Amino acid sequence: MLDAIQFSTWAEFIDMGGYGFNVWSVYALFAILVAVNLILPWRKKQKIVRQLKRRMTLETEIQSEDSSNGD
Amino acid sequence: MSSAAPTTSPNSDTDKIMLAARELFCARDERVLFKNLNFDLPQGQVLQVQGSNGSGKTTLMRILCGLNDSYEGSIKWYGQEIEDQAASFFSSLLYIGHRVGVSKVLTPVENLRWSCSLKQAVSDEQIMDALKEVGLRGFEESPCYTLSAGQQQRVSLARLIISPASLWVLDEPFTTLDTKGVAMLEKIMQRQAQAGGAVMVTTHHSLSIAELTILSLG
Amino acid sequence: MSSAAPTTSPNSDTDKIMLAARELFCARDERVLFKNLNFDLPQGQVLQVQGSNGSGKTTLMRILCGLNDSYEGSIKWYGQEIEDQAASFFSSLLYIGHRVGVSKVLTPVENLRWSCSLKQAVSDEQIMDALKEVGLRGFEESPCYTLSAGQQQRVSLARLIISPASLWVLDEPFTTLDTKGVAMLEKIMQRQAQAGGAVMVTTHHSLSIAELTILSLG
Amino acid sequence: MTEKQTTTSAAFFATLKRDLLIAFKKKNDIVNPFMFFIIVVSLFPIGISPESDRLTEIAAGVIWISVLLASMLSMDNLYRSDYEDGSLEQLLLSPHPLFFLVLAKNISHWLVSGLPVVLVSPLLAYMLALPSEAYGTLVLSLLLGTPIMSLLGSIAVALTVGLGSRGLILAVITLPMSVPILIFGTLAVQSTLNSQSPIGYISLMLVMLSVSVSLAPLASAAALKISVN
Amino acid sequence: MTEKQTTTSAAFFATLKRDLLIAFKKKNDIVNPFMFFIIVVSLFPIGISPESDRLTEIAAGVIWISVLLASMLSMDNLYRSDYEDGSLEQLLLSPHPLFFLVLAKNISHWLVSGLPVVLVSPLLAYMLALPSEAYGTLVLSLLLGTPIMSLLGSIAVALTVGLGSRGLILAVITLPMSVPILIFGTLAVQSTLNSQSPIGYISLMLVMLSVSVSLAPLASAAALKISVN
Amino acid sequence: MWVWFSKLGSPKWFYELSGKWLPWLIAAMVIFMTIGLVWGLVFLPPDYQQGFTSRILIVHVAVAGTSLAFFPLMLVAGTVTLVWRMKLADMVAKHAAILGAWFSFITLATGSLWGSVMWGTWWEWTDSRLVSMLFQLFLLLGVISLRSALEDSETAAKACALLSIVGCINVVIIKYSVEWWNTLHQVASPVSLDPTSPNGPQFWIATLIMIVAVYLFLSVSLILSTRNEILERERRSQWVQDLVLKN
Ligand code: HEM
Ligand SMILES: Nc1ncnc2c1ncn2[C@@H]1O[C@H](COP(=O)(O)OP(=O)(O)OP(=O)(O)O)[C@@H](O)[C@H]1O
Ligand SMILES: Nc1ncnc2c1ncn2[C@@H]1O[C@H](COP(=O)(O)OP(=O)(O)OP(=O)(O)O)[C@@H](O)[C@H]1O
Ligand SMILES: [Mg+2]
Ligand SMILES: [Mg+2]
Repeated sequence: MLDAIQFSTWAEFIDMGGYGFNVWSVYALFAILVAVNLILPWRKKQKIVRQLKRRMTLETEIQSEDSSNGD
Repeated sequence: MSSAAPTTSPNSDTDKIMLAARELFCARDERVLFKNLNFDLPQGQVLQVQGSNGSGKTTLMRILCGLNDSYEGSIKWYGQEIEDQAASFFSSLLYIGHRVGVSKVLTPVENLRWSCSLKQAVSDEQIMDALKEVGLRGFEESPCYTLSAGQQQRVSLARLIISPASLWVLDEPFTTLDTKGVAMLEKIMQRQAQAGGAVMVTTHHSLSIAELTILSLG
Repeated sequence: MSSAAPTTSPNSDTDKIMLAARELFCARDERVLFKNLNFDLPQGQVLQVQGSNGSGKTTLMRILCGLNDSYEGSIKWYGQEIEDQAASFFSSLLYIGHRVGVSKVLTPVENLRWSCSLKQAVSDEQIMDALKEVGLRGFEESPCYTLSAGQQQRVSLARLIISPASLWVLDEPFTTLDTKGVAMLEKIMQRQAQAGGAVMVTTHHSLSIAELTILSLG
Repeated sequence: MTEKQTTTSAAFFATLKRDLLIAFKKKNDIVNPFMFFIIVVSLFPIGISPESDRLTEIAAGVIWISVLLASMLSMDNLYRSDYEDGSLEQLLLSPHPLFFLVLAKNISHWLVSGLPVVLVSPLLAYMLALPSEAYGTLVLSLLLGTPIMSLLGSIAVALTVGLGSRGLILAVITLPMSVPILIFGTLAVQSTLNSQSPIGYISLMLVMLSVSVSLAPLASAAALKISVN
Repeated sequence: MTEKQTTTSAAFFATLKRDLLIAFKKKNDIVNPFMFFIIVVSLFPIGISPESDRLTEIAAGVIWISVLLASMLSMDNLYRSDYEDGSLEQLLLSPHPLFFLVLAKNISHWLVSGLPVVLVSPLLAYMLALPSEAYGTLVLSLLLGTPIMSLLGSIAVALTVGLGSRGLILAVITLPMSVPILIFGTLAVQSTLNSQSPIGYISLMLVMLSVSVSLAPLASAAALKISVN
Repeated sequence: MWVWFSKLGSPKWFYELSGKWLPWLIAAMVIFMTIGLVWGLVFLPPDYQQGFTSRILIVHVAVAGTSLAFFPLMLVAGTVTLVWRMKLADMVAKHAAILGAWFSFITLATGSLWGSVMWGTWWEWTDSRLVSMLFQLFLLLGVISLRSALEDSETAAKACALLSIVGCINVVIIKYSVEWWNTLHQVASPVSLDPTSPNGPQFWIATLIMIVAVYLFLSVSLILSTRNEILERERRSQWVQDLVLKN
């Protein structure tokens, strides 16, 4: 297994046979693709839940006010 | 052709006469809309402009606000030409026309924040209170395209409540209002007249306001 | 209608009910506008839809005309689904909405010539007569952008006079009309009802028509 | 009640006539696409190079792209004013099949804004030093390509008719779709220049045209119903 | 009554903020000019030639012309919706000098539709194989040219704001006026490519920009008053 | 309509079902992606010809292949929206467009990075795959901008559905016409995009694993976004309010 590793030093690993920039950029882009499209929906969900909670409390407030106004 | 506000006491209290029109003449496409039109608008009065469709009500209102300059005759603001005191005139004027000046993408609050701040500094509480008063509680943050015709009209009417302007010029503000809305607007107009302001309004309704005078355009 | 002797079948007067709505439900942006709405519109009746601003009058009218399909429930035309007899329904329907369907560049005559010919063949005399009846004598050949708001409304109302449609759906047709115009339109609506047609109309006015029924939306 | 009802063909011609009438009254609808086309084309000698050798190389492409832009930007008028003044609702409530009414509007629009542009193109081809043997192919390919553009564009306009600012979104939607037309149109002209027969490309465009005439109005009609909702 | 009156600068910033807010709400106002620019530019390799030698020759001209088209077509939004919903009348009835309010609207419009286009231009320059030493001049010249376009275009939009179909008439009015900008802009890039200094052209554009900033809003304000009449 | 179908249309049903599936999908995605990435970065031997840049390929090919799936997906969703008026289909379509634009963009970017090695240029108009991918991106952005421009969500749903259907047909036409156009131009392509170039089987297995990983990622992301959309659009319904209160 270990002898299948194509690198002996970290520097070699970073360098990728001279194409370090290209290879790592591709993997970085891929990481961005994955991260953004998982993290954004996840964050969005928290935001939605928070907003919904706020709205629900606000609405009960308005309702109680309206009924007290007798409007 | 033109019956005007009673001018029995000639110029006895000119300083209380806000707006005075003399010998107004306007023709569009060679059709004479009005000529020799005279009227005074003193403080504390609501002047209703009446007339059949196409008689020139909208044209008259726009002329008074300076949005239309195809007329002859003189219009005075507290006895002076308007051009000589444009800043004072425009900061005392509030006009709401057929198109109400409410941007559809913005929310009522955002709309009012801008349109009021063209004239005076305004706080968000004032805006919220005004919106509540015109019956838009709960719609403060909905974009205006989701509001019905009458609700959009109400957004623009909220400006009347916020504004300290002394002269209101309203072109058919009642069109899409329901009966509650009509009563509300009448009350607001009356309040303005009692506070020493003046209102000029066109409508085909008959208004129940004490301070009312009527100007008929054919 | 056939002139045959009255049938004794239980359907005897279902065929006189033009439009029947059952269990209509509509929500916009999750705000419920109406639910469990039921009404019948028989021949010879004027149905006024009332409700405060934003109660869903416009939405209801558009749903009935098939311009809006975000509803649940059933709407029947002479007892049958509308989809099954679209051609008959649409040739008997005349709708005038908030936007009146008058092109500003064309003259009243040209406007009517097109909008009427979408439904039936129409002669120029008919158009001229109708324009005269709605008080646009002398404006027949002026492009509509030179007409006032109320005059444009009148152009669209002229279609009511020309059209043989049996069902009129009118959304706030009174808004910009003067008192004379209101009386005229009331007369036209009454005539339609008496001739066995039906009218559905939204307005905040109180109408003086004998055949009136009122439908209230919150 | 239905005895006096119009036939579909009467409604078709009434609509065609009305749209042409409006265009002739407004005049701008006819003159502007035409002017726009000429102006845009004449920007290229200024922006790129006034030498005729260079111009010859770019002529076909520049003319085609300018035609695409002109015909696409002129689409905006197609349903907009009708939507705003409510005439569109009347159209939708007609008892006749919407297909034909929409087709009538499309044809009138093309006659008014597409055809003049096609007719003036040889003049601009001359100004851009396109060899004269290609004029015929150019005009023919434009004659087939512009109606396809109109029909495709009509769908996009119908979808965006309710929007405030349409000019650009229309372009953003339609231009990518017009790539095949651009390719075949310019290839046809190129092959004439290389003394080959453009007949293959022309017949391909003919196929595309007939497919769009029969399908696009359906899509436009559906789109209009969606927008007016 | 007048004690609470706003200063002109407050009104200026309120207007700027409002317009930016609307743009950010609609998003399309920001994205579309940008997209349009990219799409139009990418039609040229297809319509003319995909070979990079040929592209190099036309790159500067194509980019400049596409920028002109994009910035001009995006102008349409500037006063239109305000006119239609009546906000424009409110603006005209403000007690503050119209010059500043109009300037605020112009600035916001340029920030939203001009700047993004300028920023993306190097990418397209690369795709059109423009030699990299010219990027700087290209961006600089666009940075000066697009605001001039916006300011000039604003006059034309103000004049045509009441019309039904504006897209094209606007182009027909503005494009001829923008020829000088196109000439100086492309000359600046060309001279960099020929290893000459573009400073002369750039400073000429700078002069044009300062003249238009100080005069164009006046003309726009006058034009608005005429249109609303 | 069939029962399962109307049930499928119910956002509530989807929300609950997807809630059950999500953990498994995420786990599978993590496993496949880890294997793929580690294999690609660490174990994949250099290509005899292209050096370590073949490591770019496994990502590029996986993303590129997946990005071709979006228009068909939107075609199906659009048809369902228009014909059966199923709200769920539109929620999926909305995020499919956005995710598809992301994928197309990443395809273009990774392709360019590869091209800068193989061809010495980041962009080449003479290659049909590049050009048609570029226009696919434009079409997707068109759909997105149409949706963001339309205010009413129901109108937007139907309008985008129609545009996706028209767009899908167009993607195909564009792809073929661009390909044809390019072969006609006969510009000597520096290196061909021939997928049968002699790479070891190892390369293809790694690519396959990456493709599976990317499809899993696609479904996870789409499900997450759709669930958000459900919460937002159904925010007035009782079950969402209960759910929120529980959270
Ligand atoms: C339709 C979308 C695409 C698909 C399905 C796709 C697929 C592939 C495949 C399967 C390979 C491997 C070829 C091999 O084994 O040698 C490849 C290579 C490559 N791709 Fe893509 N690709 C697409 C789009 C793009 C784009 C948009 C670019 C550039 C911006 C690009 C640039 C490249 C390059 C430079 C190579 C290597 C060329 C070579 O090996 O000869 N590809 N692509
Ligand atoms: N496009 C829309 N999106 C979301 N909600 C809308 C939309 N259009 C209207 N509404 C909502 O639907 C409700 C009813 O609107 P509608 O126009 O039918 O009212 P209306 O009864 O005609 O009122 P008015 O008397 O003011 O004309 C309003 O509360 C409005 O907020
Ligand atoms: N742009 C124009 N060009 C020429 N004539 C015009 C123009 N606008 C209005 N008119 C004419 O001016 C007259 C008055 O129009 P105006 O809009 O002032 O009427 P109005 O009294 O407000 O009517 P309404 O009650 O219908 O609102 C009309 O007869 C109309 O024909
Ligand atoms: Mg009026
Ligand atoms: Mg209404």
